Amino acid sequence: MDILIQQLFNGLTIGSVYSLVALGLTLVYGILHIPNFAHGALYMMGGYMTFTMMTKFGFHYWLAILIAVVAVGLLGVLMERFVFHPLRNAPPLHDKIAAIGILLFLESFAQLVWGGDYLTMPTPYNQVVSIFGLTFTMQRLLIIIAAIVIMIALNLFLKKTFTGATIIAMSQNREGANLVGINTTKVAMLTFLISGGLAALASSLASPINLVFPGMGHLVILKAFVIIILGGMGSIPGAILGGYILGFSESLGATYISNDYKDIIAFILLVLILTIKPTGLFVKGGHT
Amino acid sequence: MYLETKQLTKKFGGLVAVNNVDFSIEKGKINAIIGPNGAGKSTFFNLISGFHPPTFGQVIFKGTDITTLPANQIAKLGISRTFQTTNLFEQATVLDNVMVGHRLRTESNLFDAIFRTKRLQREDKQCRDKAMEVLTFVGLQNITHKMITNISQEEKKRVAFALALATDPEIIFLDEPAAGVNPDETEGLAELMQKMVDYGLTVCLIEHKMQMVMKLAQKIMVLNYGEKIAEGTPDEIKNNEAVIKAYLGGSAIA
Amino acid sequence: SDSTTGGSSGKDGEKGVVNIGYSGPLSGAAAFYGERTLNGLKMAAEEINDEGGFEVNGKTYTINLVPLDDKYLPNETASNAKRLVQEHKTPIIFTPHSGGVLALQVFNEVDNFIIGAYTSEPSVTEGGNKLTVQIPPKYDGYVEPFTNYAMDRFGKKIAALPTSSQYGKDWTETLLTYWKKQGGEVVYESSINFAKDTDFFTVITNALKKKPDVLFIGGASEPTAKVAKQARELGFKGGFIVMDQAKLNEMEKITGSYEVLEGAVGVLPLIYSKAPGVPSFKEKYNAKYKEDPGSEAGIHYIGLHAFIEAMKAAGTVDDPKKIYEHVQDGLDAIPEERKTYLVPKITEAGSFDYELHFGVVEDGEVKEMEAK
Amino acid sequence: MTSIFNKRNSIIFFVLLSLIFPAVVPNDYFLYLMTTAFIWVIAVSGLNILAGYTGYLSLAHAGFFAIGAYSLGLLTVKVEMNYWIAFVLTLGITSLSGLLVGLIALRTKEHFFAIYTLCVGYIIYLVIDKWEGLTGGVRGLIGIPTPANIGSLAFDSVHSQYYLVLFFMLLSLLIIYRIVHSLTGRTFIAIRNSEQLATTIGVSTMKNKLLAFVLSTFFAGMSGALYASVIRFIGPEIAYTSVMFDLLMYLLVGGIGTISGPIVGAIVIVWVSQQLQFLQEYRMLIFGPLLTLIIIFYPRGIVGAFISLKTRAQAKKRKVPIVNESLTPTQKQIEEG
Amino acid sequence: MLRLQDVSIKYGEFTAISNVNIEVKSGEIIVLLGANGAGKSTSFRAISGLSKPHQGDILFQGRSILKLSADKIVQAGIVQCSEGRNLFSAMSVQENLQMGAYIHRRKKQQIKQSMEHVYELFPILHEKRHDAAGSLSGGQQQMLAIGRALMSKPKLMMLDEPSVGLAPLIVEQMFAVIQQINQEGMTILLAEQNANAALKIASKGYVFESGSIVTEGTREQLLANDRIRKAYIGA
Ligand SMILES: Nc1ncnc2c1ncn2[C@@H]1O[C@H](COP(=O)(O)OP(=O)(O)OP(=O)(O)O)[C@@H](O)[C@H]1O
Ligand SMILES: Nc1ncnc2c1ncn2[C@@H]1O[C@H](COP(=O)(O)OP(=O)(O)OP(=O)(O)O)[C@@H](O)[C@H]1O
Ligand SMILES: [Mg+2]
Ligand SMILES: [Mg+2]
Repeated sequence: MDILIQQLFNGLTIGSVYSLVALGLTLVYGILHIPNFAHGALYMMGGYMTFTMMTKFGFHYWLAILIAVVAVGLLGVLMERFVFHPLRNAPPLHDKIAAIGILLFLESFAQLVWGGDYLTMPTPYNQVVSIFGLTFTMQRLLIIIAAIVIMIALNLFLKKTFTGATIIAMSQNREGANLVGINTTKVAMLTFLISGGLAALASSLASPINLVFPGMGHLVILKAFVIIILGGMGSIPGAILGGYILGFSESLGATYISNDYKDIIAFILLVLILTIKPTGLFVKGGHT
Repeated sequence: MYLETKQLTKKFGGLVAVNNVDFSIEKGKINAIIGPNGAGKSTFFNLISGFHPPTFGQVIFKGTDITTLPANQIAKLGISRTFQTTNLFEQATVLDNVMVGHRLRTESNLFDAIFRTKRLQREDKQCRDKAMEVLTFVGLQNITHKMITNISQEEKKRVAFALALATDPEIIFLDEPAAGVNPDETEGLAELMQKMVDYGLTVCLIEHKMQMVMKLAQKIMVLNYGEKIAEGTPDEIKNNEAVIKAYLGGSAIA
Repeated sequence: SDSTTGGSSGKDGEKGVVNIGYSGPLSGAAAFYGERTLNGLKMAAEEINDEGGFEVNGKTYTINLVPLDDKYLPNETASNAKRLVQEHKTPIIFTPHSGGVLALQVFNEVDNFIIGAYTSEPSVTEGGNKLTVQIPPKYDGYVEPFTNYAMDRFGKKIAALPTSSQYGKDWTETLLTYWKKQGGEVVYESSINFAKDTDFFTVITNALKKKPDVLFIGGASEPTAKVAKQARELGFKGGFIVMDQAKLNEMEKITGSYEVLEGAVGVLPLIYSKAPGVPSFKEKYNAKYKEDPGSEAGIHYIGLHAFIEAMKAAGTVDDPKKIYEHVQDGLDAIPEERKTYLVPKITEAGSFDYELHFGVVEDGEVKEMEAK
Repeated sequence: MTSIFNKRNSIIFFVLLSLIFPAVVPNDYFLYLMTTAFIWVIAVSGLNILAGYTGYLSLAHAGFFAIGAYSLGLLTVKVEMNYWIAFVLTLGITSLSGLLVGLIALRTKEHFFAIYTLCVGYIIYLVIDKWEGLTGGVRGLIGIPTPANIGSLAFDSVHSQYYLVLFFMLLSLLIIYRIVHSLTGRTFIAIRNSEQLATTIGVSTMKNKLLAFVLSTFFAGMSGALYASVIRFIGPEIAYTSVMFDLLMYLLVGGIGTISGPIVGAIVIVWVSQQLQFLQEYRMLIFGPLLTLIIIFYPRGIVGAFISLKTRAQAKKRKVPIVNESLTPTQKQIEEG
Repeated sequence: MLRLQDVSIKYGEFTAISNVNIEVKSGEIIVLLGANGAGKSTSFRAISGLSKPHQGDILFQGRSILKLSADKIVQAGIVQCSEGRNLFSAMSVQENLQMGAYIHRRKKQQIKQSMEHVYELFPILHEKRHDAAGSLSGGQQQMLAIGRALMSKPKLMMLDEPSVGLAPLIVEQMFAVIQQINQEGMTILLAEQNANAALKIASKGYVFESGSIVTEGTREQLLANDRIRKAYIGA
C-alpha cells in the first residue's frame, strides 16, 4: 500500500514536469501549428541558465529561475522571429527540419559553453520530509506545488485577462483575431515567450533531482509530443491531463510491470490510442 | 430510375445537414439542386459520391445500391463530380491534372511501371489521349502546358470539368460550377454543360445563379435546412410559394 | 600539409612526425567523455613533444595527434579510420567505444593499424584480432574484493541498479553471479538509463522496498552519485558497490560529502592512487583542464606512452605489427614518473593487465585497499 | 531541345563519373565515404517516394533502415544463411513490416502521421535495444559477412563494395525514376496534391499510400542491408532519431520531391560534414544554423534552387517559357516540384 | 472618409481586382454589388489590411492606411465583418463580444455599455450568451459577427455579404439593424449579392465585374439602369 502511495507521489512529481513542458509545446502548436522540435533544447537551455545564475553569479534559486525563464523565453521569441516566422507559409516539413537545425545548434552551443559533462544544480530545498513512512523531499514537493500554481496562474491568465484571451482567440481563428484589432505577430511572440519560459521553469525545477547535461531535453521532448497528441494537439487541459497520465503510468508501470520497459509504455499507449482514434483523444470540436 | 436517393439523411453531431431526401435524377438531362447556403446541397453531393457515409437512407444507381461504396469505387461506376471550391492539383500543369483523371480506367501497376511494359506505354498514351480529348471538349486544348496556378478562374472551372470528364463518367455532379466567374463566362460554361448533355451525359448541378439554372435545368430540387421543399420544372419552382419564401425571396424574383 | 614519415631507415638527426589517430564522440551527448579520453592522449603527446620528441633508429619524431569526431556512431568511426589511415598513415587509432572498435576490427588487420581500444567489452579481444590492444583494466578483478568487503560489512542482500549500458549489464551479471556463489541474495535487479530517465526515485523506491543491505550502482559518476543520494533520501542505510566507471571523488562532488557514500566500495580514484606517475600527471592536468583527471584520461595517457615506448623498442614507427609485438617491452620501458597506473603486462589476447587497487569510504574518507 | 541533352548528359556524366571515381581518387577513404553516401542515397530516395511524392512524412524510416540491417545481420550471423538469400529475405521482411505499420499509421494524417511514425521509430529502437536475446542489445551484432561472391565476383574489398553499392543505388534510382514517371507515380503525386480530389477521380488512396509506404520501407531495408554488410557491425543507434534526422536533412537539403535531390543531399552533406571535421566541437555550431538557413532561403533544396536558377536564366534568354515536346510536363513538374 | 485610389491586388499571378476607385463619405451606406468572385471581398481585405495592394492607395480620413497592419487599421476605426464570419468558435458568445472590444480593453465601463447595446439589437444573443459561438445557427452567427464588430465602436464598418444563407425574414431584420446603426451615426460599407435589399437602404452603389468596377451611381441611378436590374436584381 505505501509503495503505491509513494509511487503515486513520484508519478505526480514527474507528471508535473511533463505537464509544464507539454503545455509550452501545445500552446505553440495551438496558435501557429508548429510542432516545435526544438522545444527540448529550450528545456535544456533553461537548466543551464539557472545553473549558471546560481553557481557563477551566486543568485538565489528563485532569482536564477526568474532570469532563466525570461532569457529562455526571449530565446523562444528569437526563434519565432528568425526561423518560424519566415517559414510560416512553407510546407509542413520545413519547420520541423529548421527546428532540428536549431536543436543541433543549441546543443553544441551548450556543450561549448558549459562542457558536455553532467552538472548538478544546487537547491536550497534539500530537506527530506518523512510522513507516515513516505518520503518526500522538499524539492519534489516544490516541483508539484510550483507546477500546479503555474498551471493555475496560466489558466487564469488565459481565461481572465485580455492578453491571455488573445492567445486563445488566435488559436481559434487567426484572421478573426486580426480583424478585432489583435496584433497577431505580437501574440505569436508572446506565445513563444511563454512557451520558452515554461520549458525553462520545468527544467529549473526538475534539474536538482536530476542533472544538467546537453542531451537532457531529448526524451522529455519526445514524451511531451506523446502527451500533446494524447491530449489533443493545441488543447491546454489535454496537455496537463496527458502529462499526469503519463507520469502515473510510468511510475506505476515501473513498479508493477517492469522498470526496463517503462519508457515504452508512453509510446505503446500512443500507438494504441492513435490506432483506435487516428485524430487523438480530445480533439477540439466546433470548428467553423 | 437512373439514380435515386431514398430517405437520404446525414447528421453531423446534432446538426441534420440532409434530412430524409428522396430524389431521382433523370438520365440525359440537366438536373439542378438549389437552396440557401448551408441547406445541405454540397452534403447531398458528398453522400452520393461516397465522401460521407449517410446516417440513414440509400443511394441507388442503375438498380444497384451504392450507399456503402467508397468514393473511388463510385467513381469507377461512372459517377463523377467537381467541388464547390475549385479543387485542382495546383502544382501541376493542366495536362497533368487531367491525365490522372483517367487513371481509374487503367490497369497498369508497379510491375508495369518498373519494367516499362507494353501495357504501361499503351495506357500512358491512352491517358494522354483522353486528356487531350476532354481538354479539347472543354476548349482548353491550347493551354495544356500551363501551370494551374497561372490560369484564370474560368479556365480552372473548365479544367475541373475536364478532370471530371476524364474519368469517363455517365453522370457528372457539378457543385456551383459558375461561382466566381463573370456573366459572360457563365454563359460559356452553360453552353459547355449543354454540350455535355448533348453528348449523352447526365448532369446534376448546384447553382445559385438562378437565371442560368432556370434556363438550363429540366428538373430542379430545392433544399432548405436539409429538407426537400420542392421539386419540379423551372416554371413550377419559380412559382412555388415555399421556395419563394425560403430561397428566391418574394420581392427579388417578382 | 603534415606529411608523415615513414621510413624506419632514417638518418641521424633527421626529423619526422608520427600521426596518432583518434576517433571518438566529440560532439553530441557523449562529447564530454570523448574529450576526457582525448585529453589523456594530448597530455602524453605534449610531454613527449616538449622534450623534443622521441628517437627511433636515430631519427627523432614528434607526435601529431589527429582527432576525429564520430558522434559515437560505428559507421562514422569506420570512415574516420579509413581517413586516418589513408590520409595520415596513422599506425595506431584510439577509439573509446566498443561499437567503434568492433567496426574497426572488420578491416584493421587488412588496413594495418593498431586499435587502442578503450572498452572492456570482452568480445574485442575474444575475436582474436591481432592488432587490438584493450587498454582499460578488466572489471572481473574487482568483483571478488568488492563482494567480500560489502558482504562482510553490511549483509547478504543486494539490489542492483546499474546503468543500462552493455558494460553495466556485463558487470552486473559477473558481480551478481559471484555474489550468489558467496551465499548472497539478489533482492532486486533493474537498470537505469541515465541519459534518458527523468527521475530515478521511482526505481529506487521499488528497489528499497526489498530491504537490501547493499546497493550496486554505477555508470557515469554524476548520475551514479544522484542515485546514491536519492537512496539515502529514501532512507537507505546500507553500503554501496560502485561499478568502476564511476569514481568516488567525482561522486563526492555531487553528494556534497563522503558521508552520503559511507560504506561505498569502488575503484580507487586516480587522484588517490599511489602510482608513481599520478602526482605530476594530476598537477599538469589540473593546470591545463581545471579539473581532476579521471581514469579515462589516465589510461589513455599511459596507453599512448606505452605505444611510443613500443615503437622505440620495435625500432619502427610505421609497422603496426612490429609495434604490437613490442607492447610488452613498451610497458616495461615506461618511465616511473609516467606511470599513472601500474600495468605490468599485456595478456596473450592483448589486454593490459593492471595491478588493481580499490577504495572504500570509511568514516567520511576514501581509504585505499589492495586487491589480492 | 537542348535541355534534354543537358539532362541526359548529366545522367550519363553522373554514371560515368561514379564508374571512374575509384580510379581518380587518391585513396580508399574517399571510396569508403562515397560508398556510405550511396547507401544513404538509397534510403533517402525511398523516403522521398513517400514524403516527396506522396506527401506523407514518415519519421520511422530510420527504424525500417535498422530492421533491414538487423534482418540481414541476424539471418547471416545467427541463421548462417547464404548471403544473397538473406538479402532477398531482408527486403521481404522490411516490406512486410512496412505493410503492417502502414496499415495502421496511414489512417492518421499530417502532424499526427509524423508524430505517430516518430513513436513507431522510437519503439523499433527500444525493441532492438532491449531485446538482447535476439539483437544483442546495446552490444550490437558483430561478424556480419561481406556480400557473398557471385560467380567470380568477390565483394571483400573497398573497391568491389563500392561498385556493388553503386549498382544497387543506380538500380534503385532507375526503379524509382520509372515508378515516379509512370501512372503509379502520377497517382502518388495526385495524392500529395489533394487526397480528396484523388479519391473523387477514382484513386484508391489507401491502397496507393500503402504502396508508397511499402516501397519506401523496401528501399530503407535495402539500404540497411547494404549498410550492415559494408560496415559489418551494427548497433541499436542506427534506429535512433538522430539517424532519422540525418535522412531528413539529406532529403531537404538536396531537394524533396526530385529524383536527384537525395543524391545531391546525401553526397553533399556526407562530404561537407567530413570537411567540417577540423571544426571539431564547433561543427554542429556551424552545421545547425547552416541547415536552418538553407531551409529558410532554399526551401526546395539545392536541386530546387538550381532548377529555378536555370528556368529563370532560360526565361530571360527566350523571354517566353519553352514547351519542350520530348520532356513531358510531368517530368518537368517532377524535376521541378 | 474612405477613399480607394486605383487599387489593384494580385494573388500570385492572378489579378483579383484592378484599378478600383471607391469613395465613402461619412454617415453613408455604400453598397458593393457583384457576382461571386467579382472582387468585393478582396477590396474589403485590402481596406482591412489583410491583403496588400501592389498598386494604388487607400486613404482613411485623409491619411494613407496602406502601411498599417490589420490591427492598427482596426484601431484607426475600420472594422470588418468578414464573409467567413471568423468567429472564435470555441468561445462563448459573450467572450466573442469581449474580444470584439479588444482595442478598448481598458475601458471596462464602455465595454459593458456596448455589450448591452448589442444585446438590445440582438436579443437572441443575450439568450445564448453562454453558448459556444460554433453551436449557433448561421443567422445567429451572422448577428454575433455584426455584434462583435460593433463592440470596437468603429467609425466605418464593413459588412461582407451579411445576408448570405439567411432566411428572408432574418435578412429583413438584418437590414433593419444595419439601417439602425447607420442612423446612430456609423458609416457603412456593404458588399452584397442581394442587390434588391441592399439598394433599399444604400445611398450609393458600385458594381463589380471580374475585379473592376463597371458601374457606379446613386441608388436611383442604379435602380434605373436596365442592365443592372437584369443582372443583379433579376427580371
Ligand atoms: N464535415 C462536416 N462536419 C460538420 N458539419 C458539416 C460538415 N459538412 C457540412 N456541414 C454542415 O452541414 C450543413 C450543410 O452544409 P452544405 O455544405 O451541404 O451546404 P450547402 O447547401 O452546400 O451550402 P452552400 O450553398 O453555402 O455551399 C452546414 O450547416 C454545414 O456547416
Ligand atoms: N487567397 C486567394 N488566392 C487566390 N485567389 C483568390 C484568393 N482569394 C480570392 N481569390 C480570387 O479573387 C477573385 C475575387 O474574389 P473575392 O473573394 O474578392 O470575390 P467576391 O466578390 O467577394 O465574391 P463572393 O461573392 O464569392 O464573396 C476570385 O476570382 C477569387 O477566386
Ligand atoms: Mg455547397
Ligand atoms: Mg466575397
